[in-house]
Amino acid sequence: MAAFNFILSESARNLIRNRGSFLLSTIVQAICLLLFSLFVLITINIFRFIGGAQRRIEVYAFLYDKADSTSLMENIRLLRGVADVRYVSKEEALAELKEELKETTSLVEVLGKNPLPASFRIQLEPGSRTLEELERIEEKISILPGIREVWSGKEIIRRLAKAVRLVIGIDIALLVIVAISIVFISFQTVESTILLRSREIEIMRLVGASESTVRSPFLLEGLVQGFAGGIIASLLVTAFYQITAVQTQIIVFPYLTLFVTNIVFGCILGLIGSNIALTRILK
Amino acid sequence: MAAFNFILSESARNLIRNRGSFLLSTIVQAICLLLFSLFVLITINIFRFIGGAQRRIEVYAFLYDKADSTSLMENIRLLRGVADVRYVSKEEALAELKEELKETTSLVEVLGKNPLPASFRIQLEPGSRTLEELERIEEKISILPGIREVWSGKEIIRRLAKAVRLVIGIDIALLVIVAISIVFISFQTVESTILLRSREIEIMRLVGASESTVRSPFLLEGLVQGFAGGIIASLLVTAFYQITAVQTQIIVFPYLTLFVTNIVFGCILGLIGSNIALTRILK
Amino acid sequence: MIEFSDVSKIYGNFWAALSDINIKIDQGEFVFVTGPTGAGKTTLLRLIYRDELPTKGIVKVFGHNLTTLRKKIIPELRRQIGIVFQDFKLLYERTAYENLEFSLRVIGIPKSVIKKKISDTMERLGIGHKSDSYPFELSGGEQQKVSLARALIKDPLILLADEPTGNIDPDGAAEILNIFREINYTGTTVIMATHNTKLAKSSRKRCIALDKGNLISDGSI
Amino acid sequence: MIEFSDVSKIYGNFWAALSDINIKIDQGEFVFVTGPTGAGKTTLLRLIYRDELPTKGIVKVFGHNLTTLRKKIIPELRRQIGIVFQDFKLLYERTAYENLEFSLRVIGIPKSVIKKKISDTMERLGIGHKSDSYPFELSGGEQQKVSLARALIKDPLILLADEPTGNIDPDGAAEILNIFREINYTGTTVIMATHNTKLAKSSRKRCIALDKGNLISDGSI
Ligand SMILES: Nc1ncnc2c1ncn2[C@@H]1O[C@H](COP(=O)(O)OP(=O)(O)OP(=O)(O)O)[C@@H](O)[C@H]1O
Ligand SMILES: Nc1ncnc2c1ncn2[C@@H]1O[C@H](COP(=O)(O)OP(=O)(O)OP(=O)(O)O)[C@@H](O)[C@H]1O
Ligand SMILES: [Mg+2]
Ligand SMILES: [Mg+2]
Repeated sequence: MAAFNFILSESARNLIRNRGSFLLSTIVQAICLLLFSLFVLITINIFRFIGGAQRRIEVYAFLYDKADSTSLMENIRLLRGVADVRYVSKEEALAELKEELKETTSLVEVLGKNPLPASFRIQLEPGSRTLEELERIEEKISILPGIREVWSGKEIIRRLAKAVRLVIGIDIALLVIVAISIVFISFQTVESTILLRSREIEIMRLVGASESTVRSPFLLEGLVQGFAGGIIASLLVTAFYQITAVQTQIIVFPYLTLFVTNIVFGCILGLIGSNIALTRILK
Repeated sequence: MAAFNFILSESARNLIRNRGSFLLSTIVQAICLLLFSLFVLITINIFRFIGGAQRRIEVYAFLYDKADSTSLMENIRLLRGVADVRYVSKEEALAELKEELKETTSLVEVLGKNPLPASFRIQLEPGSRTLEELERIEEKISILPGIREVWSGKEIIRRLAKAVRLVIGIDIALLVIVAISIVFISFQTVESTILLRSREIEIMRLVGASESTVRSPFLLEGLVQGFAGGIIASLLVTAFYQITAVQTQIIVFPYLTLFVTNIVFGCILGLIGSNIALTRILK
Repeated sequence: MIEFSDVSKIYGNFWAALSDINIKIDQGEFVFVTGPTGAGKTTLLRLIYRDELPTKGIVKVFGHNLTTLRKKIIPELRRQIGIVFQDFKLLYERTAYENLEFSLRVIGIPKSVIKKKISDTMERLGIGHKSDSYPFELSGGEQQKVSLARALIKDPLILLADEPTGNIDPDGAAEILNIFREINYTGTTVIMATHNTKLAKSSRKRCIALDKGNLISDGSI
Repeated sequence: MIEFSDVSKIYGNFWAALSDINIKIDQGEFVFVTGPTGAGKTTLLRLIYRDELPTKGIVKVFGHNLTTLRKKIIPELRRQIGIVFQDFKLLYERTAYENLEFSLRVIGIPKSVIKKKISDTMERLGIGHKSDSYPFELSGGEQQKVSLARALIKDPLILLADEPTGNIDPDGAAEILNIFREINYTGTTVIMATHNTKLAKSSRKRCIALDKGNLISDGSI
């Protein structure tokens, strides 16, 4: 197409003429994308934390001092949903406590006798880390002879499930808001360019320009803007990565994925926005 | 001025014609102001916390079991910078520890004898809550006979001073950034309105409109935009207030001040931005 | 080549800018369209380059019925038609040269081949020394000549000129009429709308006279 | 009232649009400015309403030297001058009525008193039925008449008309000239630029002829 060069130079002309509002819109788009990236980041890390917490769920079964730990352990191990059972003796329990209370060593040392009970630490199979399963298993164990008390993290499970629902909800809402914002911003910028150039468009058409020649510069403008917004967001994410993840190494940071996603996302939404502007104004 | 009505209707016309970019710019301005408000909020609360922490600074002086607490107390009370001295006996110290370790009551109960020393809790006068003063007083006390050890929150003071400097630095930086952004955005919007209306302006001048009639609608546009941005930011702050402060009641929230500040700030910066645009484009 | 059959154009449901026009213009003809202000001259031309559609009747150009012409074909139609607009329609932010360049590049003609063509056309109309001037730096007549140059430069099959001498002095107008005659000799159909009845008369060409949207005479006068 | 003393206007450092012009126009005169395209007619008018400043020499209007006139006074000067622009300078986004209204309200005349004035002026020019039309809905001549109405409506002390009949047919042009004569009788100074030398001649008024920026004759012809 011989007009390709022409379209490119026209687009450049547009951008230079509108550089102020182009800059403004690009920055806003970048901020939107950055916001989204940060939230994706938070989500990923929350899920990782939740996964870790679920994996660490244990049921504690405390024994009477005289209970027959070996046969009890066998019984528990046979229960459906139980992955592993570990016996913690009275002495081990005390050692654990000492460990936990590090700062008050002197207190622990003056203890005359050991008041702590022996216990089983019961780990569950992945499929059984739900509220209903936990209640079933807890009940089964508590009626066994020699078991003084059963304690499980039911409350934790309940809260985790709630957290997951909340995070997913916020994520979807934010995705929609960010997407709409970016489309709106592209639409807005391209629309005002079209209005500013409406005379030029009229004349182009009158001298015989094809529809694609008329439209391409505007589509390109939306694309470039989305792309620029994506690049800026990606650079900010990179800066953030350098500051946080590299130094602290606590959080998961799928940094390259975010980089690419921002740009692709920006381009697509930019195109959609300018397309809407074109179909709305240029009948 | 007979043209006043005219200026008003022209401004309204401008706003309606540019409603898209007006909306966009207003939202961006609102976000800037909101950001600023939140930071002011954080600052206020950090300062309150720092103030509280400073007020609570105490020097602990631990006594040998046989020390003469009454005369020691007299001596310490006479030191320059000391506001108040409180004697905490061995029994009181144990009671305090019991209180702090709430969850492990059983452990404390089984203690045979009391291993904790008696101590003085020394409060300082406001002017002496600095690093140098603290060191001086600490030294003076530690050479008194019967004092086993002196402990003061030197490190805390050092950190607090650092935090204060940091917060003030960030605050000023943010204030400058937000102010520049808002001025830039107003400038941008008004500039593009002027460009869009340059033909109208030319004609206005040719038919004899005074400079103030030509300029006022644009100044008004900047003002309205700053005002709108301020209002939106204030509403968001209010929403935030309802969610956080009212429910939790932990943080200080000078909510009315922020509300007014946002609006005034928005108006002034909006006017400055449109004024720059006017003097730059309309020679 | 151009055929109006019972064409009426009614703006806004009641204002008849043209009523029941029947005309036929053959390839290579030279036709004046005359009439006072508001007679419908510009409207007639706009129907030919499909800027407006007739409210009633059929307009045929190059054998195409413009009412049913597919939208994608419109640009191709317009590439064959050179138009001098009554209000010039120059791009304000481009120089005279760039205005001509724009109109050629927009239809896909590469930059390399158009330079000479532009300077030739501008010389011919006597505005070669103004090629780097922006429209606001040109006098009314000079702007009109740039608009004229833009229509001529693409060697159109049909030239539509709407009041092309309204801002040009009598001598200049005669020169332009000569240029029109020249390109008419090479086979281009020329249709010129003007209120300057005297000019039209003196040229002894076919003359379509309109008044208030009605065809009141058609033929040489 | 209007006085040019050794006035030259040079655009872009080398293009002399006007060279050493000396003229004096008294209150109540009726003056034509004639000359071919690019002669400097529009430039001459623009110097009078201080749209441009002379490169050399002095232009005096109402006794003010325009070069040293304080910027704040310019609007007051222009309020006394009605201008018909060669390119009309209508606001595209307002109807004919609103265009007139705008030009009055901008100079502080309240809405209530202008309604009758506008419709009277439009009737007088024969465009009363077009008052709700936007410029793009008007024919070239109708637009020119709106521009004319805008200049007349403020009862100016000086009327500057730049090619005010370029888009209007001979009969219409004669009518407009009559209107100019009428307002000239009431004391308004009328200066009309045109390339229509015949029209100027037939009216037996003072005629300032320009060519390539030079004054080649001044007086009735
Ligand atoms: N888009 C439109 N909407 C409504 N009316 C219109 C429109 N375009 C033209 N008209 C009206 O149609 C009539 C004919 O207009 P046209 O422009 O064809 O006249 P013309 O013969 O070219 O006149 P002129 O010599 O003044 O240019 C005029 O009265 C005009 O007001
Ligand atoms: N702003 C400008 N910058 C540079 N040159 C200019 C400018 N304005 C006018 N000119 C040039 O000055 C000369 C006189 O222009 P002017 O508009 O006065 O002519 P005119 O007599 O009104 O012609 P016409 O009858 O075509 O309107 C022209 O050659 C024009 O190109
Ligand atoms: Mg016309
Ligand atoms: Mg002129």
